[in-house]
Amino acid sequence: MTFYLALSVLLFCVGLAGVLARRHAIMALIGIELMLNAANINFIAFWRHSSAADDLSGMFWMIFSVAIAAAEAAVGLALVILVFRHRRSVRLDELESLKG
Amino acid sequence: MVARAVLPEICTAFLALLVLTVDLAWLTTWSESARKTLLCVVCTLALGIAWILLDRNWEPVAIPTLGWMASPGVTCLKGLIAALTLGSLWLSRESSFTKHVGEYFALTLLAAVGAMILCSTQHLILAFTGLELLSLSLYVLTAFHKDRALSAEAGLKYFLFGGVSAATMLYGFSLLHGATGELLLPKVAMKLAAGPVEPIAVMGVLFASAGFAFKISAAPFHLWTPDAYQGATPGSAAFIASVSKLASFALLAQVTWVGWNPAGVAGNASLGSAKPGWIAFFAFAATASIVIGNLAALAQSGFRRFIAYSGVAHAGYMLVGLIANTQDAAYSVLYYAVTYAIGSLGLIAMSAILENRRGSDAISGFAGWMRESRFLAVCLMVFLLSQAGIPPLAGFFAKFYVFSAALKSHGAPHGVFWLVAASLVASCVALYYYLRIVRAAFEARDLAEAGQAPGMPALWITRAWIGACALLLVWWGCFPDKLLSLLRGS
Amino acid sequence: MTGVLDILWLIPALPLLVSAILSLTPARVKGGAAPLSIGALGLGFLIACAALAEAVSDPGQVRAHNFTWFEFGSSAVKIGWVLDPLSALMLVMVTFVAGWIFVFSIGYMSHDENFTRFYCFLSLFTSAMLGVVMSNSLLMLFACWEVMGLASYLLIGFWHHRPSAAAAARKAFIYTRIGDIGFLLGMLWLYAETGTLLLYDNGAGCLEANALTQLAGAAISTGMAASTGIALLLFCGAIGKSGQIPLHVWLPDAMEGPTPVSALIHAATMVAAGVFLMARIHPLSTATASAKPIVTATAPANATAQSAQPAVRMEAAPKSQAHAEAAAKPTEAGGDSTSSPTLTLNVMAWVGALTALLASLVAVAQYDIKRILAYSTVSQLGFMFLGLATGGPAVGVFHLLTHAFFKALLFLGAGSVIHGCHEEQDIRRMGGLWRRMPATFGTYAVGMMALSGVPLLFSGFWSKDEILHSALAWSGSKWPFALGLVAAVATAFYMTRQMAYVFFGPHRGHPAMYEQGHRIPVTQPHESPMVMTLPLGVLAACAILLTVVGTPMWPWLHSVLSGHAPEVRREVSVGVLFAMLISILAAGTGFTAGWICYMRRRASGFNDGDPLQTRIPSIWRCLESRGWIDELYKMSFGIWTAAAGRFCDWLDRIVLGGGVRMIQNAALATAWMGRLWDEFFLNGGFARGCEQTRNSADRASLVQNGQIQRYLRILAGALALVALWIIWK
Amino acid sequence: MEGGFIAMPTDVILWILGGLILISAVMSLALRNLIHCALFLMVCFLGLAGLYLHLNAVFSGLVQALVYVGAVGIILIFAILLTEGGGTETGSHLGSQWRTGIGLAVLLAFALLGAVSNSPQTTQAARHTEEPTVREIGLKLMTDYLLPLQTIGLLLTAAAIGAVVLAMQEPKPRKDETP
Repeated sequence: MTFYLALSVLLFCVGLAGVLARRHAIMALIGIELMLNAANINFIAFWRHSSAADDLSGMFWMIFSVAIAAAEAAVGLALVILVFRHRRSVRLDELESLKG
Repeated sequence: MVARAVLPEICTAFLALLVLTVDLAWLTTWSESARKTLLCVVCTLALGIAWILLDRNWEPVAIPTLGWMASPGVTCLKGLIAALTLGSLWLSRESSFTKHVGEYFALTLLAAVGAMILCSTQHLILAFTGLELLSLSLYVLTAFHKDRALSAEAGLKYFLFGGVSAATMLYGFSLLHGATGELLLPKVAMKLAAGPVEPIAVMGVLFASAGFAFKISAAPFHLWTPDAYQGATPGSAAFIASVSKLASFALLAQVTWVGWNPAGVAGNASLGSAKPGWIAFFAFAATASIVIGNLAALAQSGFRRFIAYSGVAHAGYMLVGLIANTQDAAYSVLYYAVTYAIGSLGLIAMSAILENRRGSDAISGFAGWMRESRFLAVCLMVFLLSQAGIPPLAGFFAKFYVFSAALKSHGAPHGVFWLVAASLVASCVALYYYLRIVRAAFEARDLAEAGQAPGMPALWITRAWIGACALLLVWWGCFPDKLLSLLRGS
Repeated sequence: MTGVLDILWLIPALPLLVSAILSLTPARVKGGAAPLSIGALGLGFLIACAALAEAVSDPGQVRAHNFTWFEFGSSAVKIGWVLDPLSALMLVMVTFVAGWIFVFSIGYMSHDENFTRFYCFLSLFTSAMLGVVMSNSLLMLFACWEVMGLASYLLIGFWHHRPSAAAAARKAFIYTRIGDIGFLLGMLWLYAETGTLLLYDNGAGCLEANALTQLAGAAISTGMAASTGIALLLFCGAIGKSGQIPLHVWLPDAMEGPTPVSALIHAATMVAAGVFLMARIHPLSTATASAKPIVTATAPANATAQSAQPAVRMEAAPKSQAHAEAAAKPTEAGGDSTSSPTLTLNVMAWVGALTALLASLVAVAQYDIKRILAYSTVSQLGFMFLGLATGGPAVGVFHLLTHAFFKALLFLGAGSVIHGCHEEQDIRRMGGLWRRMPATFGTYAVGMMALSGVPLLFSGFWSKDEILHSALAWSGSKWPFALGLVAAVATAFYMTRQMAYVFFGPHRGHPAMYEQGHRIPVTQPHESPMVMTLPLGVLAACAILLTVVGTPMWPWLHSVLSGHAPEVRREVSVGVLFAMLISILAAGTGFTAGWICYMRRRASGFNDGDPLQTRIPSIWRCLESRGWIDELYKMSFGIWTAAAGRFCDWLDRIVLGGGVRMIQNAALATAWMGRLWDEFFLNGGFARGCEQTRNSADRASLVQNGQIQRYLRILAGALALVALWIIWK
Repeated sequence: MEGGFIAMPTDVILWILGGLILISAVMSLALRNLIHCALFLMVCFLGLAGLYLHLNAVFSGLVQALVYVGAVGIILIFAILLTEGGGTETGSHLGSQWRTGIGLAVLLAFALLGAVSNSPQTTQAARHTEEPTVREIGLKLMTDYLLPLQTIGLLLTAAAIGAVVLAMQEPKPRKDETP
């Protein structure tokens, strides 16, 4: 069990590090996807180790989160493309018209 | 019975699809404003008729397996959400920004469905999907002004911040799920109270709280707020500021009061040191919000960003009520959220008029407002003073309820006392910046010098919404229990 | 029987209605404003008189009319109004004095283009004050209190084209808000402890025996009883509103408004509200754990304790048992008794005495006719608090009432002088006016003698004498009495000085008036019209007539305020006579000194130095700059800000990295907060404040640099820090 | 499977899968070429799918493979092609304060690992070895999870509308307000 949890922790933090360190918007998106996947590992692991026999809640969490992740990816990429049309670049550190 | 409990959501969702179909099928050749007007009328009529036909005298319905809970009070809250949604839809007529009117309306209404779901769910998966429905629609709505680079930038920033927060929140839920194995808030509370709280449960609660802090824009998770408000069109900004905040607070109140209450299960108040760490976290967030929100609001020269920062401060005040964690406090936070949402809708409508009139949303543009439209100036004053918490207005009672509920709680009297004291001191600072705008509006300004004719180019319908909001704030200020009994459903 | 009680709400409602009507009236229509406002107040006055008659008929009874305003949680928040001698007297006084001020304004403001708006604000202001006076719930009281603050903001800044007026208005608003935080906290605390904000509610109110015992018993962590804490917090509100040290600086600036407004603020309303509040909650400030306080509707007063000791007349309605015991002692002073006053009373007495002294000294060195009166108000308010603390509500409120009349009189007189001298406010430019403005001179003289306490004939003498007496007999300390005594001397002195400058000696008009070699000024001072002198006359008469209700022979007011029937006393104790002698001596000293300094050696020209200035220049300078209080605030907060700034620089240099940057920003925010306070405490330079705020906020909002990844770093940093803290706690 | 900071699973396949997931995740974020990143991400997703299959969650594994590898991965590659063209970033591919970012992530990892290693729950043995049938899952979806399912439907609708509206090339592009 600890193995899965540790794995998910590491995956979550790798994703977070990617979001924080990479300049490219799509890479940030990839990071977010990894973070969501980290949660999924937990859900499946907890489902497998759950005490109630007919408890499928972990499974359903995972299914719904996958759907949400897909929707998020679609919207996020559309936004990235939109920004790219305006600026011809999707470097995150160049997005600073809004501040103060 | 079940149908009645989810009727508002079903109506709104169907309306969204209907509007989309109608627009795409028949209206594509019309002008943008005509389409907006027609769709606004359709939405208003549909929601209005639904509201009139709705039976409001029934016993509360709880469907435990679905984690659904509805009552006349909750339905009233949803009615308020519908009304605020309509307000922001009508407000979208103030500016021209898109050719995809049907999509805009459909997305706004779908977001409203998400917001309504948040009001009555006690199911963690449903709560998360509802939150995401709301958030995803909002990201798109923020970026909807496709010709504006600022709008796209705001949308992307909002999305990235929200995406990270959502992932954090989901991770928190996964840990919480692992520690408790439950999906329904009451059962989660029971599990949390049953034994010593495990570290992963604490972490889960903490991560989920961070996600909530993003939704309610509490510092230091507030950083998206000013950018999103500034970049979005007035209608979207109004929706974010009013509906999204209101629904998020409704959910958060539910979660903290029902799900994470350390003493939630009768007879087991002895959790002591093992209580989940969200109280400490929210105390931290509340303090930070109050300080940062008020200070930054003081420094703003743009009205939209000003609204955003003052909203951060208000989130801090509301968190003080949540920390108290009593039933009364939960209701008082709802009350606060409602008055805040109404005030924000009004203020953003003002900012829309300001931008149309002066070309920018600089606060200095309010000079001479009084001369140009007495009605708008007085309404502006009502909104600002209500947000500032001056007694005869609803905003004062919101603060009064929240703070007195906080002081009455017996969880951590001293800590809460200091928090309340700090809030009051901060609200004194806040008063200063609110008054600054009021004074600007009432100052004389030479119109000829500014090269502008008297009269304010605001649609009468916008004026009507503004007037209605101001009237509500005054009315609920004079009779505060009206709103409270509405929310309680009595 | 309950007839008057049922229509009592009309008293504030009428002016409110008038104000609403006037706010909708276009500015062109000037005709109806004054008659309407005055009519509403007149009607209110009649009702108040009826209410007074009823209250006096059975002074021990507190009649309250409560109703539920709204439900909150399990408990309902009720509001209502109360009719007891205190509120009835205040109602009569406020409607009467404000009514005459309204009349006076007809003349004074006749040329102003915003005449209607002025009456609109005045009515709103008065209505709020009336609401404060009669409300039976702290919540309602607070609401009216805030409305009054808002109205005063509008009125002080009425001539908003003057920068100084706008600054003064903001200063007044902010300073009183500082006090109000205390008020609000105290109120919330009280609500949390007792669950009610009603003052009197058939035994369930928070000023009645049950709640008081509970409050006095409940101790908080510092060892203070809850009642003490609450009373002190409420006192903060009173300090702000009534301009006591250290929040007094707004009051002298508040005279930037039109003179009738000053009269209203300084006499009948606003500042009186603070004193009134403390009188209202007096049971709370005397509540001690051992002694059960005796002021309720159910137990009509402590008549036994009082009648057992007829000789101690001036002990004036001891409301706590501590005082009742003190009074019951045969040693007539009652001072060195066994029980000492509560902490609240101590604080109140010291604050009051210090304010009285400091403000009266500062008043000696001012040249602006209204500013002198303003400082005099601060000083007299100090006297009132001293009286409240040492002698109970009756003593303080008596002075409040008499002061309302003669201070209104003085301000209106000053207004008349200013009007007559063509908006001249500097007393060095006046002089010799007694011949040109006889009516103003006569009434002003009455007011002046009442204020400085000329014996026997003037109301001010009796009320002040009573305060001095009770301070002398106070069991706490003798120092407040000494301070008060010096203040009384100074009062007589500065009033003599003012009279000498304004009304005697040659006229020293402004140089601009002597145009092209004319020997006499082009424009002469002139007497004001009838509509302005009539109110002066009426108020002057009242300042004298009010004497009859408060002499030791027939202390009607005390008896009524302390809840029992008035009766005539035949014997007057030695202590009373002694105190009277002392206060006569004090006034006499002041007059004589003033006479020597100013009357014998009259100033003949504008540039003649003040006699005191030539003799003791160093002290004079201190007083002239108002004790350097404003500068003191500036200095102390400035130093703090600079230190915080240096600390931030240091942080900036040695600490790098995103997570810790938060701390730096917090520190910056602190520094900036300090600067903000600095600006608030400064001389009202708010325009400059905004500028500085903007600059420092640029530093403070470094966080929001538009970089989404910085936002995310802050998010992650906060999360990581809290997570680490929770795990390894 | 008890005790220790990270308990040692006896199963070698688990170690291999875990290693694969982590390494490909790191690679997908560390590489300069965006297309390579996306490909590694798909490897990571596949590894996760394998992990789920290994845990007897066949349905989840299939969902993971279909949705993530099939849908999300493909969209990502499209987006990369649409925005960057070639795929390789010019200039630094790391933000200016990337060290701080990674440091914060490491800090958070420490906190979480601390929590995870102290959790008593983590020593429970596996109970679920039976795989739920698709029919079971479908029934549950239509009863207990009806409302979330509906919501997801709306969510996907909203996302589809939003993505189409935002990404659609307008017929007549007007001039930018802020060039």
